[in-house]
Amino acid sequence: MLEEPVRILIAAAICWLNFVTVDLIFKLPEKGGVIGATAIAEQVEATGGNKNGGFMMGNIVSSPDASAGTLLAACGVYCSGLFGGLFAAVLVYIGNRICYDPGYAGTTGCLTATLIVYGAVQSGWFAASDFIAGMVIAILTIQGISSMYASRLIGRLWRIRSRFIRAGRP
Amino acid sequence: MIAIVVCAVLAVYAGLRVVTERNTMKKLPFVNVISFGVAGVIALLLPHPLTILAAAAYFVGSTLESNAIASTWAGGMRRDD
Amino acid sequence: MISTPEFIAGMILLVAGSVSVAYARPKNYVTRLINLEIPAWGLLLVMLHFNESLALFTFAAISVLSTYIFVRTIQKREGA
Amino acid sequence: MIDTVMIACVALILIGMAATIAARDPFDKLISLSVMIAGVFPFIADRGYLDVAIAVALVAPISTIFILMACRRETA
Repeated sequence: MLEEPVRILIAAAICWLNFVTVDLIFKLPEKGGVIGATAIAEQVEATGGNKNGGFMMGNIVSSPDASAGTLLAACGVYCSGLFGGLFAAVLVYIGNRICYDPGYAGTTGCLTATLIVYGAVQSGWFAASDFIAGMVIAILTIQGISSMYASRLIGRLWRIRSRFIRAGRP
Repeated sequence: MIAIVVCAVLAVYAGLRVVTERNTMKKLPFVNVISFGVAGVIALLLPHPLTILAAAAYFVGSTLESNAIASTWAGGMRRDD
Repeated sequence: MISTPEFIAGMILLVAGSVSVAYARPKNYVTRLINLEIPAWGLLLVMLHFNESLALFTFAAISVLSTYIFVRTIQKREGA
Repeated sequence: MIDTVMIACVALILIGMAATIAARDPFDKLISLSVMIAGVFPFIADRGYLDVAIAVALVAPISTIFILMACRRETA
């Protein structure tokens, strides 16, 4: 087992890849799900950011998506094993329904994160508490450092994703 | 041991950013970081099967609050009188 | 053992919140209503220090109910 | 509870309180109030009252929504 700060940083990278991939697959940067997300996107764009990145930031703020699913799955695995992660997926689905959202992104992100975290704990390289701290660091890089640069980064990723889907399906 | 300190310190950092940000709508992402950190602190404080329900209830409640504030600020909910 | 952090923080919230309700800066009802939430959470922290679990439940429910009644009263008065 | 976490939660409560008193706009005051509420929850969970934490976490947003009804009436 590695030292604890190194493990937390590696877990942060894994969590970042997980939730950004799931959010991009479920097209969160395409449009604002609720009207509050659209307002946040307009304010981010007015201060020099990208509009699609602003849509994704607004969607993360105003309903529990894959990032919340990753955090709660890590909490569930930390508290009560594999069953806790699956129970967290049910809770994320109910929370999405409360916030007027279809809730596929959150549930899918929670299930994949449960598999990843449980596998990492079973392999003996990580502890489940590393993934909780890693997810907090991962969400800090999207929402907490600078909204301008984070939204431009997500906008660039969204451009790659949208080109990929037009080639596949018109 | 280090994990819970990381969660708490990042929550305080986001709190300071909320206070110093001027634009009302751009405060809400930092509030989201605070609720992630506090949910992590709640889950790491005592490992009990009911803790996951408490963390999820706090997170969903905080998200619903941000959603209501944002949509009221944007004038989304129409009054019917 | 009177000096737990819950008790100290709760007392600070009670005193500062009460003063801010009394001398609200934009002098309208909404400001006073939002400032009234601060001593409510301070009282909850003080109850937590004395391990009053049932009081916490009752107080949380009654706080929301009183907020609803205050909001309805304010709307009635401003509409008339 | 570890001392650093305890100091961080007290700091979160005091920051939220000061910002709530100092802000002028109702929406800014509500956002600062949610910062203050976030600092209260680790103390409830640390005492072991998880049922109280769940109940308070589900009840606190309803209070904010009621206040928003008054804000909307005033600003419109």
